[in-house]
Amino acid sequence: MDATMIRKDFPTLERHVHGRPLVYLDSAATSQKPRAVLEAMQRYYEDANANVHRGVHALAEEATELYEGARARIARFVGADPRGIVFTKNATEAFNILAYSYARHRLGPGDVLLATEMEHHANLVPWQLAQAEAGFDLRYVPVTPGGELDLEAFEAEVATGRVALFAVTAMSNVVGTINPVADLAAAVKAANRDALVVVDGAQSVPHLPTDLVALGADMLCFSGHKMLGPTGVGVLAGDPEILEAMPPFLGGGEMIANVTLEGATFNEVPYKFEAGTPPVAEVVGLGAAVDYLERLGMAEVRAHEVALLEAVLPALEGIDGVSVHGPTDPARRGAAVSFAIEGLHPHDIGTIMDREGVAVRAGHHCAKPLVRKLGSVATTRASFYLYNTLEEIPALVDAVETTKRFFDR
Amino acid sequence: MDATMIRKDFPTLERHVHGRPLVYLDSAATSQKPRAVLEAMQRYYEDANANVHRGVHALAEEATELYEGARARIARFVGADPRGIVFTKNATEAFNILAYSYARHRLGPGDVLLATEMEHHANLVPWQLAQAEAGFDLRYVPVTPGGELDLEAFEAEVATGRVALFAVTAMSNVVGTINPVADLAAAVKAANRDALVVVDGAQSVPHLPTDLVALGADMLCFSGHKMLGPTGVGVLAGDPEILEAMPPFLGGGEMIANVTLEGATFNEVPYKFEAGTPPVAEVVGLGAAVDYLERLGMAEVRAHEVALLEAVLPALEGIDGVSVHGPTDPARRGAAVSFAIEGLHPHDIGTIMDREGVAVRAGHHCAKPLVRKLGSVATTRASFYLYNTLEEIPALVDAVETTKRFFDR
Amino acid sequence: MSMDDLYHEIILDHYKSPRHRASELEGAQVSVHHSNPLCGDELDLRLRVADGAIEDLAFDGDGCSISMASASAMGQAVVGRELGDAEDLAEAFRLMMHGEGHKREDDLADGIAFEGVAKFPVRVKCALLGWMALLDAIESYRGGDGRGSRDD
Amino acid sequence: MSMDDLYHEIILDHYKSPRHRASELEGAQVSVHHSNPLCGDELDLRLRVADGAIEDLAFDGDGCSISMASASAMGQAVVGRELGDAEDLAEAFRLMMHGEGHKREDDLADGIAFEGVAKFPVRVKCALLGWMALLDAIESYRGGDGRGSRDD
Ligand SMILES: Cc1ncc(COP(=O)(O)O)c(C=O)c1O
Ligand SMILES: Cc1ncc(COP(=O)(O)O)c(C=O)c1O
Repeated sequence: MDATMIRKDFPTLERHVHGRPLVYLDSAATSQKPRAVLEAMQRYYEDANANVHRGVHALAEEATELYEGARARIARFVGADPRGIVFTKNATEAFNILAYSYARHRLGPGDVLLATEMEHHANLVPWQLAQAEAGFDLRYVPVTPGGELDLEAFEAEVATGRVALFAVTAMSNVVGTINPVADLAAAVKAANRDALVVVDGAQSVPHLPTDLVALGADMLCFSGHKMLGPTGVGVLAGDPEILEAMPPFLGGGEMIANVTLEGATFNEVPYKFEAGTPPVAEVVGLGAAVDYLERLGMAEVRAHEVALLEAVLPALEGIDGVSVHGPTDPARRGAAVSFAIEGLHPHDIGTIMDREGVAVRAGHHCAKPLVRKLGSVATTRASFYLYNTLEEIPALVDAVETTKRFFDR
Repeated sequence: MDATMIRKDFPTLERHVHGRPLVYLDSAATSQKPRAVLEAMQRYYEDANANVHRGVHALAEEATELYEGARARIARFVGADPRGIVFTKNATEAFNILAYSYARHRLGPGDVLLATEMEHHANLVPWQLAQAEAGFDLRYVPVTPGGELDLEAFEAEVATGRVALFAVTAMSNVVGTINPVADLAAAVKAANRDALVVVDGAQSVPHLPTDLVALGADMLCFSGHKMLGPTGVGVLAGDPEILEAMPPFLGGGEMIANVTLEGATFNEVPYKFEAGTPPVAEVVGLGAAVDYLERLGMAEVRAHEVALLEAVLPALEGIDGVSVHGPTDPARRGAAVSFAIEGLHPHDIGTIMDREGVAVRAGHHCAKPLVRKLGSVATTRASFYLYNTLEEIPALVDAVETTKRFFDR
Repeated sequence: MSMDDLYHEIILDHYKSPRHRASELEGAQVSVHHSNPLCGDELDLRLRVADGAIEDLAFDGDGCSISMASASAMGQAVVGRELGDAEDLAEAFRLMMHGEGHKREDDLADGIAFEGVAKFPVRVKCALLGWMALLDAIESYRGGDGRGSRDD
Repeated sequence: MSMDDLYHEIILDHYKSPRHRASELEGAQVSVHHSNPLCGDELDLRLRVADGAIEDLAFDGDGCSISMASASAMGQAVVGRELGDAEDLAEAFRLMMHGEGHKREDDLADGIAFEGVAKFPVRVKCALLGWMALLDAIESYRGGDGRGSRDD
């Protein structure tokens, strides 16, 4: 995989900011989009644009084929049954479907919903809102100072036999940690036969080869915009039989079988959970993104990021006063790299680095409990993707040095 | 307004289907998109693409400005406070926010939720699902054989003083009827002081000048894709104070103020209802769509559609065996025109007309109760928009004639 | 792909002069209601079973020419058949509709005229409506509940 | 628009040597906690009011240089002022941050150094954090509940 060649597919990467070439290190927030994705959407709008599923005319048929064709390819990309691919507006909505249509109905007092301290708010707040109504116990696997799950504490929780739902991220968006999801899922199921395993794939699906079965996940939530796709589309991928047994969430067109004034019966999955006009162009775009990633090969993408990590981790640690959060072994982590500069606040760091053309993110990264656990209210995060090159690492290091100098005045 | 010139802005309208120039008469399902909208999104992706609100770097700032700038323009377009503009994935999600965060919490046994028989499933099913949990009475204003609301029955319902929520469409997507929303809203409020008036603007906002205050609506739901905008974005426009008082719906990032492991506090509106990464590019596209519509002027758009109706209604009625559903006076209706051909089923009609290049929709149009009330299980619907011309009407008439001949063999 | 592939003469004939179309069936043990959620087509099917075979059936409904004609042709093809045999024939029809093979062409009788529908994906559900109702009716009969309702 | 517009020397000075920064304030009648939900900045503010004026205040928190320096400069500007006057000054600062005017420049004292922050929209909330906490604290004092917590 040649990242220098790949960059040519991404118009945004040609940009300059504040007079300097853009070094985009914020892909964990959202990735840039290759031309192939933009063109697929453009073509859809210019050629086939029509509402799906309900039309007998040519455009409606073409739109439906494009939409359902993308569903099939996205399903294959994560090893799921197309009937178990529900398109949502983002990963967050996917978690909320599970919180409203599963947790609220199936969990109650005495049940434990086990999450972890490492989770993004999308994999925390929906459960908290459900808990307030359904009254189950919400418990958390603690995170070690090294940014990994405390496996002993996990085992103790699992051993109670009360875990009815286990929610865990496959990869931390703050500290990069790759969790041993398959092992965790197996341990949960061994001691809690009917527990639902929900995996947050928002960071892992864009960066690692993913197979639902190999993960041992019943449900996997992810977003299009972090994996070269457009905004406005996310995915709930899961076991269609479990989805079929769940009551509906959003009501409206498309998700019904029949409607009378008295009530409605519901369509089969995945349509039951796709109320209203779906994000047709966005799904087509995500289909093109998946094609792009498959052409490169997810194993290659991962190898490229490991190579970047092998260079960037020592480079950052080598700067006086800088420390990196999370696992130090590239094999155990993804390319979201949070770091601290002694005495400086991430918000200030982000602003100065931006002036140097280096786009990093500063803040709590929607994972306040984790960041607090790291002993802070914010971190500075540089996150890499397939279009980042080894040549950009010196720019990152220089920007950090400049920032330090600026505040040392 | 010169529709022939306007057509040049819409690439899809240059298409041929089955060897004939496309006559697109399915805008009530989804509209075509002008180049200006596609280009605004393209530009966003190529230039400013970044996640909004949380970044200190240049791209994130630009993306945030584009997103919030579009919010302000869309607010102005419907006469709303920007704080009362919540971006959703479609109109359907907007209704569901109200069903989950208002109806379920504020309505109970003894309260009446008054809807009408004319509603789209998006303005029916969410209330039915809420009713099953909250136990209020769900009642309907009947529709007359002429496709209008039965105002006497409406008044009787309103007079009970038990109406806690009134949900009505401003324009029917099946029979085109324009309802006297301002009068209805005033009548509801006069007899039911705290009632919430919810207006379905999915068909009216694209076709009529809209002002939230003039409508007397507390809440207005509409979709981007029917008003020249992209798929993947809808709007809940309403009174920010009412929204502020509602509990949150979807949980996740962006909608929180603070999150601990024990629970969360929530952001102010509109952010409280915008969980997760929003449809940034789609909102930017919808902003461009609104600019396009404002440049033309909504009064002009409406006048153009009235002119089309003045030609198409008599043209269809003039064909032997054809009858048009709904109001016959163009002043009382929009340009969604459902018609029947004696002895023929809409599905068959749609298929043959498609072969003639004329794209119409056949089915229940997600308004089964209304279509059933019209004495059928389906209608054929030709729906017009600003890019349709008087010259296309003969093509519609010819296609209807051809269809009749085909089945008269 | 012409209109005549879809609207084969035989189909139009069944549409205009449907066989086995009636709102009642004397001695029917089972009655099911199916509908197509996308286009709103509705169909009722009644079955009278004797000695493990379909002695007679009647359908009624509101739907397009394809769905009504297909139900009519189906009636002709399955009356007299044993339940298991009728199920097998329904599967043969389904495969044909999905372009996945041509089995038991002779047994399908006029049903074979629907072959061209496979080229019109949005109409495949129409052609299948009656056959899906049949499968459901047979299952209901076996289950002994005698009533069924499904939206395909 | 240079970095020095944002990080004015006076700001960096307040950041490095904050005034009125302490985790306690003797005799404080009111204490509020504010945070910025977007970046996570947190700030505690304590007020001691006497004769309708701010006799002393103390802030503490975890935040960027802009938010901490602004709270520090605010302390200098408002200690000794009557409550209504301090509120008016807060409004003057808010207007300056939104580029909507320059009022009471002299009274803002070092606060004037934050003028350039207006050009960095994402940092405006940082500069306002302390002032918003102040308004809230005054309101709490008047309401008499003595405790407040808000996320700006
Ligand atoms: C009147 C009316 N209401 C609501 C909707 C739902 O819109 P959407 O499918 O975009 O959510 C539609 C369109 O399908 C409509 O025509
Ligand atoms: C780990 C993780 N989970 C969930 C999400 C939520 O994704 P979205 O905002 O697209 O819904 C994100 C990204 O923000 C994430 O990084």
